[in-house]
This record gives sequence, structure tokens and C-alpha cells, in this order.
Amino acid sequence: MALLDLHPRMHVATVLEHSEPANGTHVLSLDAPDLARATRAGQYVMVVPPSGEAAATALAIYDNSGNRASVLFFVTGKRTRELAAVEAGDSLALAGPLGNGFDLSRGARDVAIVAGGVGIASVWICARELLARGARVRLFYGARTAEMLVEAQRFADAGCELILTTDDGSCGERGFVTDALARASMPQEILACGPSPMLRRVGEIARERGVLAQLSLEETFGCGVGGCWGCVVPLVASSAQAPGFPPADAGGSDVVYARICKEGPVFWAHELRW
Amino acid sequence: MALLDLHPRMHVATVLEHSEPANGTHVLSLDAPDLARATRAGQYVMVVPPSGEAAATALAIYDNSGNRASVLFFVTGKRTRELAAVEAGDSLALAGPLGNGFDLSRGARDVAIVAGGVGIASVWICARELLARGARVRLFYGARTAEMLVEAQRFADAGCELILTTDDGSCGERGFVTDALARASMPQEILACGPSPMLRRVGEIARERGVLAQLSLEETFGCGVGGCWGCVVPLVASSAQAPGFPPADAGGSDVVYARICKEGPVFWAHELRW
Amino acid sequence: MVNATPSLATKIGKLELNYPTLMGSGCYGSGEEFAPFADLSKIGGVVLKSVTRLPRLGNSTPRLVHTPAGMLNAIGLQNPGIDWYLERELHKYANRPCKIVGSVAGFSVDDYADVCRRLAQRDEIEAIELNVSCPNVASEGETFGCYPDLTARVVEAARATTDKTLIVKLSPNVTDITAVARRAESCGADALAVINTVRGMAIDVDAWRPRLGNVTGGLSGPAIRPIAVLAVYEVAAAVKIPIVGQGGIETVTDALEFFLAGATAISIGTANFTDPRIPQRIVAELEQYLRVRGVGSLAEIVGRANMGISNAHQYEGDEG
Amino acid sequence: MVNATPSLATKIGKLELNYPTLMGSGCYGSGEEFAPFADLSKIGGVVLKSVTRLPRLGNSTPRLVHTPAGMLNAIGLQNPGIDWYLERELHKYANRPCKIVGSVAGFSVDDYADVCRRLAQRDEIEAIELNVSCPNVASEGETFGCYPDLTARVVEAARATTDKTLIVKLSPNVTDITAVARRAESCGADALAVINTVRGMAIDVDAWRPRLGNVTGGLSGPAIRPIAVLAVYEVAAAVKIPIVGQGGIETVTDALEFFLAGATAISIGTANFTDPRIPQRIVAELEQYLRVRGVGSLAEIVGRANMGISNAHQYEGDEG
Ligand SMILES: Cc1cc2nc3c(=O)[nH]c(=O)nc-3n(C[C@H](O)[C@H](O)[C@H](O)COP(=O)(O)OP(=O)(O)OC[C@H]3O[C@@H](n4cnc5c(N)ncnc54)[C@H](O)[C@@H]3O)c2cc1C
Ligand SMILES: Cc1cc2nc3c(=O)[nH]c(=O)nc-3n(C[C@H](O)[C@H](O)[C@H](O)COP(=O)(O)OP(=O)(O)OC[C@H]3O[C@@H](n4cnc5c(N)ncnc54)[C@H](O)[C@@H]3O)c2cc1C
Ligand SMILES: Cc1cc2nc3c(=O)[nH]c(=O)nc-3n(C[C@H](O)[C@H](O)[C@H](O)COP(=O)(O)O)c2cc1C
Ligand SMILES: Cc1cc2nc3c(=O)[nH]c(=O)nc-3n(C[C@H](O)[C@H](O)[C@H](O)COP(=O)(O)O)c2cc1C
Ligand code: FES
Ligand code: FES
Repeated sequence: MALLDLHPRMHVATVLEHSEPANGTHVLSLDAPDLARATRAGQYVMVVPPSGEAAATALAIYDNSGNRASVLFFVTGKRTRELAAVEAGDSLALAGPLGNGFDLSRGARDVAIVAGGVGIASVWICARELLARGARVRLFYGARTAEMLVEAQRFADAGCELILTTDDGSCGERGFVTDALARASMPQEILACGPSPMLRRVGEIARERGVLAQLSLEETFGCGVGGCWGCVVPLVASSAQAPGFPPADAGGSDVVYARICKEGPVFWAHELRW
Repeated sequence: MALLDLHPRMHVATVLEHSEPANGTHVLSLDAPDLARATRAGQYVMVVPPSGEAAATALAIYDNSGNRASVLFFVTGKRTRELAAVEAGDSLALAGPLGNGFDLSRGARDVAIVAGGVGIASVWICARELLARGARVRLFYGARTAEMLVEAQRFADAGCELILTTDDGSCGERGFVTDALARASMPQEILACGPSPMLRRVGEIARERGVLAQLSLEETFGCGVGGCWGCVVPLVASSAQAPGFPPADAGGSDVVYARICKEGPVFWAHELRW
Repeated sequence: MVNATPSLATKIGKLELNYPTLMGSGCYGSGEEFAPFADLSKIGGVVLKSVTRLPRLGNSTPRLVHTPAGMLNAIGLQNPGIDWYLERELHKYANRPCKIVGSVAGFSVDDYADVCRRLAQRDEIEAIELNVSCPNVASEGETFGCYPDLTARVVEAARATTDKTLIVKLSPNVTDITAVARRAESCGADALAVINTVRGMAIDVDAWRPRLGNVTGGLSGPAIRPIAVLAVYEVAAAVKIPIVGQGGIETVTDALEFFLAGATAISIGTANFTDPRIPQRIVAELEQYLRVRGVGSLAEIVGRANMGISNAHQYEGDEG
Repeated sequence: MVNATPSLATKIGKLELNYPTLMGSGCYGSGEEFAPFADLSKIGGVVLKSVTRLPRLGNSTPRLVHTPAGMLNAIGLQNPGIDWYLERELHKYANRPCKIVGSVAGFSVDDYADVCRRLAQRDEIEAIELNVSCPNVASEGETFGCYPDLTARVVEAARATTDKTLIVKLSPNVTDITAVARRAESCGADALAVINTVRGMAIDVDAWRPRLGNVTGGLSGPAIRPIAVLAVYEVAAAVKIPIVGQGGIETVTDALEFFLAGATAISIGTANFTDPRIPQRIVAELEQYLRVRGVGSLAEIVGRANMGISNAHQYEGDEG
């Protein structure tokens, strides 16, 4: 593995555990001490497909405790199907940690985490760190069905207050998780990850109620490391996260496309122009 | 499986057994009574890749006893790698039996079977039938190494006289199986399957020694059923196996391309013009 | 409505198809070869292997190479020539449970006209596809289908010989496929087949030579689907005649891409080499797709994804 | 001999590369982005993302779609424009352990000349690639690289501005790529990059619209490799200047296909999205391949598979 010594953020890790918390939902736990140590809340990895026959897949780093890094994913197509076939003992090549995670530096004491579907994978580390510093953490968590509300109990056991919703009402309130958020008392800060429509609504609610919100976005990735500009979202040029671009008066623009993989995946809701 | 009832030669069969007689050599035994019953010596099947992500693979029907049809293959690329991952209990879709097999109708009493490498998969049924009718059967069998001389013992146990060769001399004589054939007393008939260079040499020996030889050929297949003309070999137009084509004096030719999948895969050595 | 069986019947010129699925020329023989594995009464029709005026032995071997998500072929139009074909073969193709479309290839304008006329006279043939994608020996390896004027001359000449449905099969190996499409339409084509194979080659890195006996070949299969979908999308915006979309169709989703791009029917070739049950599966799943959406007939979705090329540009868009 | 380390060093015009591997423009950022995952001292060089005269926001999203064995992209040449680029970005690219090649795109001949001149003056840039494969807004979606005359004017104008190595990147979306290649050569190109992406599109069959914000995109990855290998093979027979082969290179075998077809160097783009270790692996395996065959240098195998197009025809061959 001479190749790798040179490259601190390219890892070849052994799969220690492969569990399936729900049908079609998989968790791979990897022996990757360096990766685990370097990981901050909200970051992700690019996983090299064992077959080599597809682009690498972006997956959030679900957990990083005990020298392990784990990923949690839904089988949605060719690449996640391939990863679902990986067995304990196999090794996986992956690059990471990548991206800028959630900014937990303002030390909010009352935080709402909003997760839609597999978005739950991006928020466990946040929840753990916020709880560790004694913050109140409410988890607004929505999925299609009760079965797809994976890992909810884990968040509850850790001390999160759970507000669950399902599309079919099979668990918690029926309807959108954002409706539950809208009805709730406002926290000092909102952290969210899930499908775009959910994130847009979270952004609206945060604006209406004057709360800061950080959104973890998703797009089809190419390189996953900032090299191809394939994964962008429109951002106000004044944002600290905006890539270098001339201002409008110099032939440029006040809204520019930022790379979700590099400047993101987490952005301030009020700075997005999508 | 309404689809299938209509199509007597399209089968969906359960894999009953998957063995690996040598490293990289696999035998799949399928529950396919209709296929087994219909099979004649030297025929093959087109196996649909489970992933659906490649062309079907042509494989000889290695054995057809006891309501089972089995295939024996080397892992040489993407498709055979995929088939090597199939497990007992899985089901495979396959078309067959296909092609014209060996012609055993002349009832020769002394037959030499020449097999090179995985060509062994095409000749077991021949050997069994010839032995059953009391013929003397010598198996000239060559491979790279002793380990790759798979299933040799099975032919011996059945009553074949074995003449083995390996490229590295690790078993039997060192060198080409055709050299062993050339040194041997001539049989009434030769049946051969293996790499093209081996088959060409068998054809030469048969011509020099005035013996009839049937060669089972291989080419990259497309459809495998006669629909694309991708798998051809030059054949004398006078051959009973030649496809319809105008004679030379009518603007046609005395040598035409025949489809290995349809007119073959077995041809009379003296009718080939390759 | 949601429960009524949606209609998949479609019309290409005068050619009426119960199902919108043709089997690609050169991939399905005369249909007979696939009959033991597929139900011919559940496909729209078979496009026969292209036939030429004189007999052709075809190319040296190998003629096929597998490539990522595709295949290269260089068959070389092996066929016994039109005389033999009409005398000894065509009668076998009568009474098929699906339509039979003839395919004509040539090396001169007269070739096309002559073969087209004679083929069209036969009752077994319900429509004719002009394969203008084979080399024009006159001009060294160039193909009629790559030049609007050459294509126009072939179509005009063939049109003059028959009233049966004429489908012109376009080559993707051009700078602007719509220019060829427009000329074919104005010269009397009833429909366009889009696309034929994309030129390519593969090299044997052990032997240091091309893998195909013919050196170059035509690329087919899923690898070329995005190229084919765009070609259909652009041609549909340029002409009014129906389009038979093809290139890498393996699933109902693939088929739908072509219909939404503007194809009235599709053609399935290489996918039959993966699994002969695919055409029938696509038809069943197409029916299902329309039913759950309460769409009464396939015709209603043809071209529905077409929003022009520029509409979607936020800034001068391009493909850099 | 068999044990000596074969030389992989190669020369593209005045550009000397320790390794024959460039990283494709637009795929590898400025190299910096990949530094944590790959050893830049083990690649030949990085071709920077194409830059234009004015700032470009780029296309609306989605900009990428995965397709069978490939990917469609429609980035839209997002870049801050040459002024900002020279003032605020280029200096960061100095002192890389590999060569840096600039890439210029434009919408008029003057665009190319102006941007090329200013970029070439900078020491960070060792060579310049002209991306003549982006739409020429003047003539609605057409690209310079699809027309020999337009290409010739761009190359002449750019050539006049610098003595640094000029690489002209050809579009595969043409009837005859050799015609464009010959004109580029005669107008002073030092080398040719073959090929850029193949035009294509994908459709969302649930939403009934194109998947890309830009509607159409450029196809890259293994799916286009057979198309790219043929383009290199044909261009190599048509010109004398070196060729940078690219299109779907993922393994040493793929790389060898391009060298044997006539490429002096290769470019790796999309494969970096699968595994950033690929370029280094290819270099290691190339060395190994040459060593076991006792070949002293890569140069000895360049073009060795070229046997012309007609030689191999047994009968008038074609791709039908
Ligand atoms: C920064 C980042 C982090 C991510 N983290 C995770 C993660 O932790 N876990 C995870 O599972 N995914 C995650 N994703 C998404 C994942 O990378 C994509 O879903 C990826 O495309 C899966 O690849 P695939 O080939 O299996 O599916 P593809 O074939 O690439 O496409 C997925 C197909 O299914 C559809 N689809 C996509 N997502 C869903 C969905 N959630 N439900 C239903 N249909 C869907 C798409 O429209 C597409 O047709 C992340 C993406 C990004 C950008
Ligand atoms: C009528 C017929 C019957 C056949 N029966 C059998 C059979 O019973 N068992 C069987 O294993 N194969 C059999 N084959 C061959 C088999 O179909 C091909 O090897 C097939 O290409 C394997 O597909 P693949 O995708 O795994 O390998 P591919 O990727 O298609 O190609 C195989 C690759 O490995 C090389 N290669 C091919 N064969 C060998 C070999 N034997 N050893 C080393 N390298 C090789 C080729 O040059 C190519 O590069 C048969 C072929 C035909 C036409
Ligand atoms: C082996 C083979 C032979 C072909 N022969 C012909 C032919 O003779 N005439 C023709 O018009 N097209 C021919 N084609 C092209 C197909 O009809 C079809 O247009 C093309 O392969 C794209 O569709 P597909 O990807 O579904 O195969 C051939 C294709 C293949 C793979
Ligand atoms: C996301 C992406 C962006 C690209 N941007 C550019 C570009 O700005 N300029 C250019 O000349 N080529 C561009 N290309 C083309 C590549 O440089 C390369 O020529 C092409 O992708 C074929 O090689 P590949 O299959 O190895 O990627 C881009 C390709 C991709 C996939
Ligand atoms: S995926 Fe390449 S820049 Fe984000
Ligand atoms: S493989 Fe198609 S005719 Fe033989």
C-alpha cells in the first residue's frame, strides 16, 4: 500500500460489520482509525466501487466512534446495490473525510435536527456532540414508513427528544416532517439533511421564524473533491463559502454556483439562492 | 413464467450445485429436465447474465444425466466472473440446447477424443455415449498445468484410455496434446474441442493420416442462435452444413462463411477452409 | 381509465404495428432464429438483415468484440444477393405472426433503387428500410448516410420504385444528423430509423493489432444510448415523419426515453443477445407504465420530453 | 534489457513529460483538489479547466448524469474569466510536482487569441490546449471544432500569440475528424487532443424531461472508448504531430489501446471519479508491461497497431 502512505486521505479499510437495520438499508462499519479521527460532524466519504465499474459513491460518515468509521445507505441503484453485497472481511477503498461539515462553534443550547429519509446518516455525529456539551437536541425525523425510520431508537437512547413523522402514518404523525417542525417552538438553531424539497421548506421556516439553519445538500457527484464543478448550488457571492468570482459590477455576479462537495455539503439556508 | 411456457428452449433453472474442481474452474449443475432430455453430445447453451449487464455467454452442456444439465467453465472475464458468483439455490435463465453436436451416427468402434483446456466440457457426453455402445475411447487431453487437467479422473473411471499432456510437464507428457495424437496409432474417427491452434493441427493430422475428424469451434458470439452472422468460419460451399449461397459461377463463391452457432459448432475438419 | 388496457398499437407510414417494437436489422435474423426463445406474436415486427444487389461473403473474422456496456460488430453485410434471396429465402418468411420489414443496402444509387424495387414487389415484405450506413465504395469508405445530398439521391431513387412504407436509417457518424433527416424527409421518406451503429474500434494489446478482422466496426448497446436519445430528440424537432428510435434499448425505462424524446416506435437489437425475453418484457412493462399513469395510448407520450435545446439554458449553455 | 526500467518519458511539442499521463481538463481541477488522494509527482501533468474571456456562471443543474459505463456532463464552462483567473488564481498553481497545461475556450476567434496570448505569457503555464468543442454562439450551438475552416481560423489566431506548445482538442461529433485534424496541423498546432466528449442526453421518464439542466451534455467514460480509439487511429494516419489520446481510459490495457493506435500521451478524466489511484496504477503497470516484453521505451510501441483501414478487409468490408 505504498500508494496510500503518500495520501493521508485515501484509505483502504476492512469491513468489520455489515448490518441491515431495515430492508434495503445497510450499515457498513469500517476499521479506519485515521479516517475516524479526522472526521467532523457532517462530512462524507467517496467510496470506490469494488468492481471498479462505476463512479465512486458519496456517503455521509454516519459514525466515527472507537476507531471505526461507518456509513449508512439505502439501496437506490447500481452502486449502492454493489456496496450492499460487500461482506465483513472485505476491504473497501475510500477517500475522506471530505467537505465542510456542520458548524457547531456557536454553542447553541437548544438545537433542532431535521432529518428526512437517509438524511439521518449525516446527523448522528452532530447529535452526539451537541448532547455531550449539554445542549437540548430535538430530532425531527421523517420517512416513508415506520420501518424506514431507521436508528431512531439510538438517537432517543442518547438523549434526543424525538418527533417522528411518516408518509403513511405508520409511526408518529402522518405527513411531512417539516409540518411538525413548523408547529414546534423554535430552537436557537436548525441543522437539516434530507431531500431538497424538505430542505427548501426548512429554509423557509427558518427565515419566517428568524432562526439560523444549516442545510446539508445533495447532488449527483462527479469527482466529489472539487475538481469538476458538477455538483453546484446557487449561493450569494457574499457568502464566506462562495468560490472566487468577479462581482456583478465587474462583469461577474452576486449569485454564484458553489460546489456542494467542496464548499459544502453544508450551507447556511439564508445564503442559498435555489 | 407465462413467458416461458411458450418457448420450449428458453429455461429458468435452479442451481442445485456449484463446485470448483480447480482454482478458477467452476461447474454449475442445474435442475433442467427438459434441457437435459433434449441435449445431444456437443451442444451448448446461452446463459443469461444474472445482472443483465452483458451479452449471454455460450457454454457447452457438459453433462445431462439425471434430469440435470451442467456447465463447466473457466473464469476468463466479466461474464464468467459473474457466473462464478452464482450460488446453489439461485436461478439462471438459459437458452438451449443449441447448435448441431457431434455426429456419432457412423458407429466408429475406435475413437480418439482430443480436448484442450476447457474444451473438455464439450466432450464428456460423447465419451459416455461412445463407451456405452462399447467403443474404444482414447482421450488426448492437454492443459497448462496438472491442476488444470480437470475431470480427467472422471473420464478414466468411465473407461476412457487417458493420454495427458501439460505445457509445464507437471502431469503426463510435456508439450502439445496434438504431438501425442500424432505419435499415436490412428483411430477410425477423431472428435476434438479446444483452442483454434490445437484444432487446426488436429485437422492436419487427420488429413495426413486419412481419418475423419469433427472439430467443435469457438468464436466470440453475439446472438448465439443464428441471427447475427457474427460467429462465422469459412466452409466449402459443397458442405451439407454450408448456408445457402450462390455458387462461384453465379457470382457467388465455393467457400462461404458458416455460422458456428447455427451450422456448427461442430464441423468436419476437411470441409473447413480456415 | 386507469384500468383500461392502454393501446400500444402504432403506425409507421402505412405500416401498422400491434406493438411499437421492431427487432433491429442484422440482430434478429428473419425472426425464425429467435422463435424458440421469444413469442413473435408479441413483437411489432422484424427488420430483416440488409440485402445487396450482389452476393457478399462479408468480412473476415473476428466480426464481434464486446466493449464496456456495448459491442462492436463488423459483419460486412454477408448475404446471398437479391436474386438468390428472392428465389430461395424470402418465401420462408411468409405467415409470420409479426410484420416483416425488408432492409436494403447498396454501393450505388442504382443498387438501392434496383434492390428496393424488386424487394418491394414481394408480398412477404410490408415495408422497406434503406440502410444508407454502409460504405460507398465509389468514394472510399464514405457512407451515403453521412452526406445529405447522397442520401437524398438514394431516397429519391428508392421512392420512385415503390409505394410501400420507406424507412431511412440514419447514421450517427455525422456533424449534423438533422440535415440528413430533413433531406430524407423532403425526398419522400415515410419514416426515419435513428440511429445505426457508431463507428469504433478495439485493439488487442497482446497481439498489437485491431481486434476486428475489418479493423473498424459499429458500436451498439447501452453505451450508445445517450447518443441515440439525443439524435432522436433533435431529429424529432426537425422533421414531421415518424421516427423508429434505437440504440441500446434494454429496459422499459430505456424505451420510454426514446418515446419521450420523440420516437413513434423503437427497435431492439443487441439486447436480444443478452436475453431474448427482453422485447416481450418491455411491451408488458410499457402497458403497465401507461396504465398506472392513466395514459390511454402510447401515442400520448411521444415527444413529451421535448422542450427544445435552448429553453433549458440558464446561461449560454454548452457541454464543456 | 528485460530488467532495465523502461522509459515512460514523452514529448508533446516542447512539453516534456516524465510520465505520458495528463489529467483531463475539467476533471481534475488544478490538481490541488486531488493532491490528498493521488501523488501528483507520478503523473505527467494537469490540464486546467477551460477558461474564457468573460466570467461564466455555467449551466443550471443537474450538470451530471450517470449512464451505462459512462457519464453525461454539462458544466457550461463555469469560470471567473481570464482577468480574475490571472490575478487571483493562477499563482496558486505554481511549483506543482507535475506540468500545468492551460485550457482556453471561446465564442469567437478573437476570444481564443486574446485568452491564449495572456495565458501563455504566464510562467505557471507550460503549454496551452485549445478547447474548440464549445458552442459558437454566433452560429447557434455549432462548435468551432466541428468545422475545419472555423478550427483553422482559431488555431492560426492562437498560434500567432505564443511559441508555447499548442494542443488542439478535437470534437468527435463530426463526419470526418481527420479533415479537422489536418487543418489544425497545417495551421500550426503542435499536437492534437483526441477526443473531447461525445454529445448525448438522458431523459427522466418520471418527470418527462431531460435529466440535465442544459438538456444535452457530453458523454465520457469507458462507453466512448471504442469511438476514441478509432479517432486516434484515424487521426494518427492523417497527421504527423503527436496525439494525446483520451476517452474512457481506466486501466493499463485501455491506455495501451491508445498508444498502439498512435497516441504519444494519454489523458485521464472520468476514471479519476471512480478511483483517484488509477493514473498512478496505470503508470506502474505500463512500466511493468514494457519490462516483461523487453521494450526499452514507450515510444517504441506508439502506433504499432496501425495497419491502415483497408488492409484488413477480406472483401469490401464495412460495418453493417
Ligand atoms: C454529500 C452526499 C452524501 C450522501 N450521503 C448518503 C448516505 O449517507 N446514504 C445514502 O444512502 N446516500 C447518500 N447520498 C446519496 C448517494 O450518494 C446517491 O443516492 C447515489 O446516487 C447512490 O448511487 P446508486 O448508483 O446506488 O444510485 P444511482 O443509480 O446513482 O441513482 C439513484 C437512483 O435512485 C433515485 N434515488 C436517489 N436517491 C434516492 C432515494 N434516497 N430514494 C429513492 N430513490 C432515490 C435517483 O433518482 C436515481 O434514479 C449522499 C450524496 C451526497 C452528495
Ligand atoms: C459454442 C461455445 C461453447 C463454449 N463452451 C465453453 C465452456 O463450456 N466453458 C468455457 O469456459 N467457455 C466456453 N466457451 C467460451 C466462453 O463462451 C468465452 O470464454 C466467453 O467469452 C467467456 O466470457 P467472459 O466475459 O468471461 O470472457 P470475455 O471477457 O468475453 O473474454 C475472455 C477473455 O479472456 C480471453 N480468453 C478467452 N478464453 C480464454 C481461456 N480459455 N483462457 C484464457 N483466456 C481466455 C479472451 O482473449 C478474452 O480476452 C464457449 C464458447 C463457444 C462459442
Ligand atoms: C451484429 C449486428 C449486425 C447488424 N447488422 C445491421 C444491418 O445489416 N443493417 C442495419 O441497418 N443495421 C444493422 N445493425 C444495427 C442495428 O440494427 C441497430 O440499429 C444498432 O445495433 C443499434 O441498436 P441496438 O443498440 O439495440 O443494437 C446491426 C447491429 C449488430 C449488433
Ligand atoms: C465533468 C467534466 C468536465 C469537463 N470539462 C472540460 C473542459 O472544461 N474542457 C475540455 O476541454 N474538456 C472537458 N472535459 C472533457 C475531458 O477533458 C475529456 O476529454 C473527456 O471527458 C474524455 O475523457 P474521459 O473519458 O477520460 O473523461 C470534461 C469532462 C468531464 C467529465
Ligand atoms: S463533484 Fe466534482 S466538483 Fe463536486
Ligand atoms: S452468434 Fe449470432 S449468428 Fe452466431
